[in-house]
Amino acid sequence: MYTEKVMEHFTNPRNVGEIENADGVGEVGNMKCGDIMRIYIKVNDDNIIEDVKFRTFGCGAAIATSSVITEMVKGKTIEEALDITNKQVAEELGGLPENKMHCSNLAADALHKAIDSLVEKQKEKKTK
Amino acid sequence: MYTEKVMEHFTNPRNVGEIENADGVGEVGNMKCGDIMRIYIKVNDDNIIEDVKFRTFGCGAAIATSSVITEMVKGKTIEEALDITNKQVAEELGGLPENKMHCSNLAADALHKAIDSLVEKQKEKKTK
Amino acid sequence: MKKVYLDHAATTQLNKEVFEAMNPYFFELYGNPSSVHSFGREVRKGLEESREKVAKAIGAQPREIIFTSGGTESDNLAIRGSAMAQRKKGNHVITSAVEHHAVIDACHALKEEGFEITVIPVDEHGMVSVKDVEEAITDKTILISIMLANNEVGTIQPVAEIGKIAREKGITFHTDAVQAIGNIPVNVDELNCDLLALSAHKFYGPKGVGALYVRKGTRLKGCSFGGSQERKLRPGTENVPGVIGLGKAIELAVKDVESKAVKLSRLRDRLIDGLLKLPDVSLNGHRTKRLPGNVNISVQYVEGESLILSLDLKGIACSSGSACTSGSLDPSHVLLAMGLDHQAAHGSLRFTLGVENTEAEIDYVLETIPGIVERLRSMSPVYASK
Amino acid sequence: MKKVYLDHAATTQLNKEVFEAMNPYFFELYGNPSSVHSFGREVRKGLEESREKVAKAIGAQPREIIFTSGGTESDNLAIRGSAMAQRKKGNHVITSAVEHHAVIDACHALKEEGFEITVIPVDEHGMVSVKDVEEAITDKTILISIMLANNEVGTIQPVAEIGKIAREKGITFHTDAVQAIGNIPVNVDELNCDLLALSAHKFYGPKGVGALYVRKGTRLKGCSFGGSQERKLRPGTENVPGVIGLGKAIELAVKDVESKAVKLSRLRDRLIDGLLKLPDVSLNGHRTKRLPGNVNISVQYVEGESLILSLDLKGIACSSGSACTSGSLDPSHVLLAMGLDHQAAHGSLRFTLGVENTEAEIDYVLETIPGIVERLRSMSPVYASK
Ligand SMILES: Cc1ncc(COP(=O)(O)O)c(C=O)c1O
Ligand SMILES: Cc1ncc(COP(=O)(O)O)c(C=O)c1O
Repeated sequence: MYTEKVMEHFTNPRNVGEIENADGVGEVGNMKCGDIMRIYIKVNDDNIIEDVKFRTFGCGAAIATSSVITEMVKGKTIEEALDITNKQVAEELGGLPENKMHCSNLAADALHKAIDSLVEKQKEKKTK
Repeated sequence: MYTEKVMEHFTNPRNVGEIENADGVGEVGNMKCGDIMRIYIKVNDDNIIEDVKFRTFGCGAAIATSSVITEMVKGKTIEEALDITNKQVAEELGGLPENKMHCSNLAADALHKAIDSLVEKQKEKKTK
Repeated sequence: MKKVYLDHAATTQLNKEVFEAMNPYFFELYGNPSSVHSFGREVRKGLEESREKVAKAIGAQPREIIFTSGGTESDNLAIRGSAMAQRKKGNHVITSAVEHHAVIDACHALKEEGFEITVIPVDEHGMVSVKDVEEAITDKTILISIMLANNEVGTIQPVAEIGKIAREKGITFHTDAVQAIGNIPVNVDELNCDLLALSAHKFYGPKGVGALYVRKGTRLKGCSFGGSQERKLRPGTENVPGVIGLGKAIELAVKDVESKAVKLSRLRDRLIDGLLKLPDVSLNGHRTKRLPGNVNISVQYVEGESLILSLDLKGIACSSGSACTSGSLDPSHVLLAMGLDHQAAHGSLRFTLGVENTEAEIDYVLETIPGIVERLRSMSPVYASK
Repeated sequence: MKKVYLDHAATTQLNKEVFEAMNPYFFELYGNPSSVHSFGREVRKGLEESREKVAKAIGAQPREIIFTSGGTESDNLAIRGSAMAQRKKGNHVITSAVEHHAVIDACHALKEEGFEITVIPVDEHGMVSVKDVEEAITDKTILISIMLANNEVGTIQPVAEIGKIAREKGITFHTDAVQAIGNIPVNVDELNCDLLALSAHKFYGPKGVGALYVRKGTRLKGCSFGGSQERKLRPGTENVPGVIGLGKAIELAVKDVESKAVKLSRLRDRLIDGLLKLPDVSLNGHRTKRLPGNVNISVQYVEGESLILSLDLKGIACSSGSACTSGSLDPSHVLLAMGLDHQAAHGSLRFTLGVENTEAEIDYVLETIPGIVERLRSMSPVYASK
């Protein structure tokens, strides 16, 4: 069912937790479908992602995709991070079962939301 | 499928053949259903069946029922012979498979027809 | 690694004795039972002896047993076959909200043919009310289908009472006994049922073979077409070794069923009691009117598949009603029908015990699970924001 | 007593290698392939590997293979499933007069749902004419079903040509290849078919398992209801050992199929030539376009079942199209469709050869049969009055 890499991330997920005073937070999913992912990011002045953490309620795929995306984006600029797609996340894990491609593979969406919230905050700051 | 007794009669059928100048001949069945039985009888002056023979085109059950009925009627009066039913023939053989009860178990009918033809002939003789 | 199989409701290991019974039918006794020659006749004999065994195990006559390819086909044939046979009489079918998909989907498929389906709700324990069924009956009702024991939460339905009402009103009554055989006593006369479905692999028999009990006189139309096997109700060359295995398996399954149930209940209760000591864990299904081997809990704040995977990494096999394991996008319809919210449904875990399970295995589960729940909860945004 | 099995079209003995492949799936690998845990995952892997084997053997993609309980179910699903999926498009189905009952009865059952069936006749060799099929096509035609090789007389139909026409007109084309696999090369692209049925026990695989090939893009509606197995087209817990056996059996069956066919044809022709030396015996089916292992004769003046029983007493297993062995009140519809009269149909004998048969066995049949025919003829009123 799952690739070794999925199981490895599920067993030893990277960057679990929250970032206090995160620069951006994104959440996707809902309890109805059974997957909720929340991603926190912290960026430096060059908008490079310095720290990223996640919390996920969901299946093995949901946890593994959340974990692997935190690895993928650390050290990237937010522009680069925005280029990451759910499909790329699945590929990074060596593929996901077909029926997991939709609900449980939303980590990139959560990341984008986190970045959106960051951009929003930065705009607010500027206009202040 | 078939009882031992059926197989025994199928393997060693009694009284196969014809009786020349038989007193009665009865035939039932047709090629469409795949069973044709012909029974020949010879009676003495007391209307006791002295000899009986058969020829049958048909399955194991058809051959066995033909054979066993010749044994059953030999030495019986025609009245007694007329009392024999297809069901009794089947019972004499220790039973027949359900799907054989109808087409392939017509030996009693053939016998009755043979007796009918005998009675017919006797009537004709009398009226002559 | 230690392996603890606690998913007997999904399927069971083949019993060695059952396999021994099947074995000659792979090689020596390989004829087609429809053949006239000795190769066929010998096999026919075995097939009919197996039919007698199945009949005996549930208090039926051999002629009332139709062999099928499993529980799903038995349920489908019961429902579609009896509805189609009676469509001139009426077009109303009653079933429950907690049936297996093999029943509920077969009922819903009848709608396309002009049938109306009433789905009886259940209470918080997954129990159907006899009164609800009785009140749902109209003069168009031709079929009632209520399962004997639920596959997810193990709730045992008041089938005998429902069957009695159906009998009085002249309505065909089907019960899905797939999960019941071998776990509780099953007798078609005591249950007042006209149709009853069973599946061998749920009671240490082979996969891919089952049977439908059809009470003499019950109107049933075949749903498949071909040769004259199984009185034309289920054509196709018989799965001979499977059928032989079914016969042996059911013979063994009903032997000492009561004492096996006592043993299983004891293990079950040990597991339930231990699990309920965990915080925010609740039992699903009826506390006492449940299958002796069924344990179903909801673990708040975490999702079922990740629980299963984590337990699996420790050698423990169980299942869940979460969407990710249900084969559909929704969590278990059974748990939702019982009034569970989505979180509790997604966080459900089912352990189903078999005769070979031991106390030591149960204790191993109870030792293992707290750490797993804690770890997953620590990752959960729902738990964190509690 | 010497035993000579010449009824391979009815069923075959399980191949030992096939059994070895199945064996682990009875005990060690007993999980339910739908289960998330390791017991289930390991089994799922085997199941999918078997799907690849079946696909490869007929030149298909794994996703195009649906496992079923046998040839009958595969044929039923192909016909009913494709008709129901396309009922908005049209209501006309074309089939032939010599199909297996699993096809012909499934077609006729569609009439109740408003479909019209055209049954293409055959010539005296049991052959369908491509032109007849082409001419029967209307703008309402949604499905054509013509078998690849006939089970009674072994005639091989011009399926590739019929498939080509169907393809050009955008009509779904099904072929029943149950008797063909392992006897002649079968490739779904060369045959231009969209659906193809096969059954494991006809090629040394286990009984009770088969497959339906469904070309990508072919519209098909499931005919059974339940879980999400086989993409919901065929729900129910999989017959796992059976499916594994099917995969192994087809792999072996298609290996060296040409050289096996050469060997079989040689034996077949030896038997045919010997039998035709008997008085009033004729060959049924096509002399050359026939399955390498099929021999079908009519023996005038005697009935088939009594021939079979007599041969059986000498250890020879074969079959007949007589009413007494057909499971119905009529003799073989195939033989009648070929224009045989009732006597010739009732007196038909079919010998179907397998790779394990030897020349010595054929010679034994040829030595044995004259006495039997003579004895039965001597009892026959039809022969006597000749
Ligand atoms: C209650 C119930 N009914 C029907 C079925 C279907 O049985 P099978 O998978 O053997 O087709 C199952 C098992 O999956 C079941 O638990
Ligand atoms: C041509 C053909 N189609 C379909 C079938 C049905 O296959 P099964 O008996 O495996 O269901 C058979 C065998 O009986 C057959 O010979």
